[in-house]
Amino acid sequence: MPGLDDLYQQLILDHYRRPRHRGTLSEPTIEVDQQNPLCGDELHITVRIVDDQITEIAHAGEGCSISQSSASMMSDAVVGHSVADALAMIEHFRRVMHGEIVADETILGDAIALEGVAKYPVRIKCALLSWMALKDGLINGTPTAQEDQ
Amino acid sequence: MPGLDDLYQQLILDHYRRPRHRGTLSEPTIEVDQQNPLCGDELHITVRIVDDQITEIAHAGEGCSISQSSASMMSDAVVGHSVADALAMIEHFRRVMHGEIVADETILGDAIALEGVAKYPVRIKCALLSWMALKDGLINGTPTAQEDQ
Amino acid sequence: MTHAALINPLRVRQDFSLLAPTEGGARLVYLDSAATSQKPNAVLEAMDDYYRCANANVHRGVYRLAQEATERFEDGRRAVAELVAAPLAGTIFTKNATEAINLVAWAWGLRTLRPNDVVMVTEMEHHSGIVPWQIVAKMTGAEVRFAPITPDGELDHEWIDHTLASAPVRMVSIVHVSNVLGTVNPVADIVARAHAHGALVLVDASQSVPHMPVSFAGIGCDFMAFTGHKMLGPTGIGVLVGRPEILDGMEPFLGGGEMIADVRTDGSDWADLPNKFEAGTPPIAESVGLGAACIYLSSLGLDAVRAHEVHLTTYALDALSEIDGLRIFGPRDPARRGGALSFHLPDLHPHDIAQLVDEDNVCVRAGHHCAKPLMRALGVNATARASTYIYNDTDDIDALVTALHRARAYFAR
Amino acid sequence: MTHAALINPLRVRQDFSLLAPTEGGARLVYLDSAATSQKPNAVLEAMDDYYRCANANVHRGVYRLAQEATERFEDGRRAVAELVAAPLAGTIFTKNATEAINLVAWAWGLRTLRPNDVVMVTEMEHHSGIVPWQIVAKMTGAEVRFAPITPDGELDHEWIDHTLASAPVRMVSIVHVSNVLGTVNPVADIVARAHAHGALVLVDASQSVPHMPVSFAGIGCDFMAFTGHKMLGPTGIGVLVGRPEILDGMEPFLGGGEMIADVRTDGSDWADLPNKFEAGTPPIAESVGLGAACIYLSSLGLDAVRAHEVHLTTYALDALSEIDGLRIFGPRDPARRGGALSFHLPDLHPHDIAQLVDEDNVCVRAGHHCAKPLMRALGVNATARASTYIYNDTDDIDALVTALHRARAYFAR
Ligand SMILES: Cc1ncc(COP(=O)(O)O)c(C=O)c1O
Ligand SMILES: Cc1ncc(COP(=O)(O)O)c(C=O)c1O
Repeated sequence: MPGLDDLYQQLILDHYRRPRHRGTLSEPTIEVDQQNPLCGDELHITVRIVDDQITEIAHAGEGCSISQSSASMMSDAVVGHSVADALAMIEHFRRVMHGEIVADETILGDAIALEGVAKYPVRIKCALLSWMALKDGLINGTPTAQEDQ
Repeated sequence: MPGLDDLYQQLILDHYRRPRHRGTLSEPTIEVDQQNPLCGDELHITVRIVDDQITEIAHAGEGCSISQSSASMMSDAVVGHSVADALAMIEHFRRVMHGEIVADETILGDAIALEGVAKYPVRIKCALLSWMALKDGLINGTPTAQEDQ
Repeated sequence: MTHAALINPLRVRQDFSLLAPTEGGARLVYLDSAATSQKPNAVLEAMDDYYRCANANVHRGVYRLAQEATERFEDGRRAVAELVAAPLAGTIFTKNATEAINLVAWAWGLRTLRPNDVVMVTEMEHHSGIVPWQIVAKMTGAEVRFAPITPDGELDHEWIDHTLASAPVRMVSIVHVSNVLGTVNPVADIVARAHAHGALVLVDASQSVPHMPVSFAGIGCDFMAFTGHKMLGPTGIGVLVGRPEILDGMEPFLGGGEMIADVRTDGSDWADLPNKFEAGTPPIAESVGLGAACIYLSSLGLDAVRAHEVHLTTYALDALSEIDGLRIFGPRDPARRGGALSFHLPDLHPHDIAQLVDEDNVCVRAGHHCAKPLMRALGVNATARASTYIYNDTDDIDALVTALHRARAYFAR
Repeated sequence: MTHAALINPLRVRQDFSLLAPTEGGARLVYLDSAATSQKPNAVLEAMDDYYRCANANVHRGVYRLAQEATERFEDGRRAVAELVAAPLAGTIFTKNATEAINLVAWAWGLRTLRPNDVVMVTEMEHHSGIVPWQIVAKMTGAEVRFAPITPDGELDHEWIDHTLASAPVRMVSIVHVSNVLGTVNPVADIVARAHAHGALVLVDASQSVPHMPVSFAGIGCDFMAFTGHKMLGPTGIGVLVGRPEILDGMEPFLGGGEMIADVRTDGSDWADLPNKFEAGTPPIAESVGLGAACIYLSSLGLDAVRAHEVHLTTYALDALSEIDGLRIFGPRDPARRGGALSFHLPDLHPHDIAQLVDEDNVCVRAGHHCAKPLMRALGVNATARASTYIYNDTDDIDALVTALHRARAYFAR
């Protein structure tokens, strides 16, 4: 399906089939639940922060290939970074999804593979779900009902 | 305006310009106010009934040529008749207006001139206003908010 | 009216521009009519002709154009009332089925419900049959109780009878045909049981009126809601049918033009039915379009429409069952269900299914279908849903099956 | 945007099928645009194209057709928001202006008003700006007070200021341009005064948005309501603009699909703006049509539209004043009024006027124009009303004057 190869890149399918950082941390610093209002998918993110560094992160819950692989790539990207760096990455990713800027691989890592999602407006919410959950968690320590789009 | 000659018959204009039974009876047996919800015109009808006979009737208020002439013709038609006869006339007139039967001049008198109104759905309410007011008065002694159409 | 003729989808498709083959010969396999139907040319032409030849505001205009507009508008109402055997005075236009249910919740419920009164809904309701009651319950202190579903996607009738007998149920608000499970609920039967306990019944007929003969009088319910855009009609119009005796005793809902007999600075009087519940300029062109849709449906024959649905559903249940691991929700007997087929593939999320089969021009819906309590009861977040209508044929089902196989293969690459 | 070009009604009429001359050369003199406007081809074609090429339900569909439908639907919203300088998140589609005002009355008023709170309306409001407040006042114990009009058809601003200063006014609900008198109210000024006393302001812009540049931001009000069918758009759609901060803090109105973030059996969460206030399938094709109408209006230029209205009103005021005994209601200065011209002839009832001039293909409205409190203040039951728009020219006014003379002569026969 050549039309969809841009959306479903091998790297995405790979993260979907073998998600990194899958699970739930015990005694996390931050814990967030986020729902995709479009399809009802639920995501559970746990983060451990030590000295303002994200030392560990895990994601659980069900979702489509895009939301699951995105959670996996996001976790890969932010782990080991400071909270401020993670927030900057999230903002970068959000703007990429909204087609405002071109993705920077040095910032996003594998998540650069999600750039093609920007062309599928309905799926942007799927890709953003985990990033917005983390953002809420980092800022509020609590989830919000909706991603800010 | 040949198209309208059927609606605005000379007899109608005559009753409009020189309404019969215009005014308000003092100490009426029945008194009814009726409004035309289409245009806000208000009609005030007073009736005197003696031994089940309509001995006097009067109509006051503002209205269009159709509603005013109709009130005049209606008053002409029912005066001197029994309540039961008047109700039968009203029902006959109502059915004429709704195109269900052909008008009978022996029943309606001058009001037969209003037969052409049946072709103008919006004006039917105007023609019926006084008749429905009288009907309400005869049945309830009180007005209702709307004519039953 | 019985119609010997069956539906000929090939013939029917000629009336739908969107379903015509493209130059390359591809055509859209539209399997999302439970979300909204496509519109036949007759409906679009009726609306266009209204705007081009008869457009004026209705009800009060003396001039001929306004009379013509009023007649076409009211003809639409008559066609709707005839289609579902509803009293004309109780046939009220709303903007969609959702407003129709809200009208009852706000105009009847808010002024009638008392603390601890019970409104019974079901786990298989569309959100539009749930949220209005939750809002009004919160304001009145009433309670919303959900009739559970059985594992095979039917209502738990024992629970219903037990609750009717033991709780102060004032209203039963229930879907006729589920937009997710396809379940056809025995509404006439439920009405009789609810009435025996003094409860009113609102039937959400959004998924039944387009697809089968439905009689308001026959069901015997107090209110019935449905929506224009799912029954070949335009967006922007829905219908509430109510028993005139009940509507007459109710306070109005929206206030404004058209619904009044008199407005004074110290208060107002209401117009007669149905205008009392139609505030403001009504959906005029939409009534004209919906009227044309009703006539189109009647000319096909609702019995034939339903027979076609059963035929396609039978075929689809068989064809989909062949797919490895595919799970179908709802009743197995095609005679007991409507045309909405929800399913799950173990290795493909509904979103990905919908995205991938779209590549083969197959349109199916993915998500919670505005039925989250049902999703929870089924233990899933979302399903994929294929739903058929008069323009679909077995080729369309085959196309879906092929596309599902291709989607699987693609993801396994 | 300023447009040097004036409106050329002859050119404009080519876009309106209903206004084309018949074979005999006669044409419709449509002077009832205050009731509803005619629709340009561009609007009808946009809707038709939507149904024929992009029809699907919006928001949740993954497949491309549903995305296309969603885009066209949201493009309509964007066009509306741009036209009136409104925040996109606060631009809510309703079924008409009446529902828009009711939304505020029920969602804000019912949950906020307390006994003895005052809602200020005016004697020149349309019923849609009165009855919703009366209904909600009755339920909350609040009071509706009517700002009186002066003999020349302006608002009594002293009364307004005195009441704002002395009574607990929580809401001022006020018409921008009167549909009977034509009066253009100084709404930005009233907003400033009301805000100074802590009252919110809803502006009914049903008769202004179609006819002149209107800026939600510029007026500074909290809510603004208008309606699609009077501004070249279709029936079945209206608009409520609200300040997002206020809308965010409000409980929802209609409940159902689209307006939720989550629905549970024990309660629900609401979606973000504007969806929170748009329950059920929205008026999709109608948004497409209204968007096309906004673009059509912008391309003419609202300044030019307004200049044309002032030009025609000036001409009409002069021409009608020539008629013996004719009484015109509302301000005399064309710069201070809109295009609705209500009048009385001593010897001809409005109903008869409308009937008789229709014989000459002139469409005017007769009645109380959904403004009975105003009729009482003016001391009449009904008026005849001629109202102009972009497709009218001075020939149309001449046709009206000639028809009025003929009507008089006919009745004197
Ligand atoms: C000033 C005013 N407000 C409100 C309305 C109501 O508009 P709608 O009937 O489209 O709701 C109208 C139109 O009749 C109007 O002129
Ligand atoms: C069963 C059921 N009820 C109600 C609705 C709501 O219809 P609408 O969105 O037109 O108000 C739908 C459609 O989504 C439905 O399937």
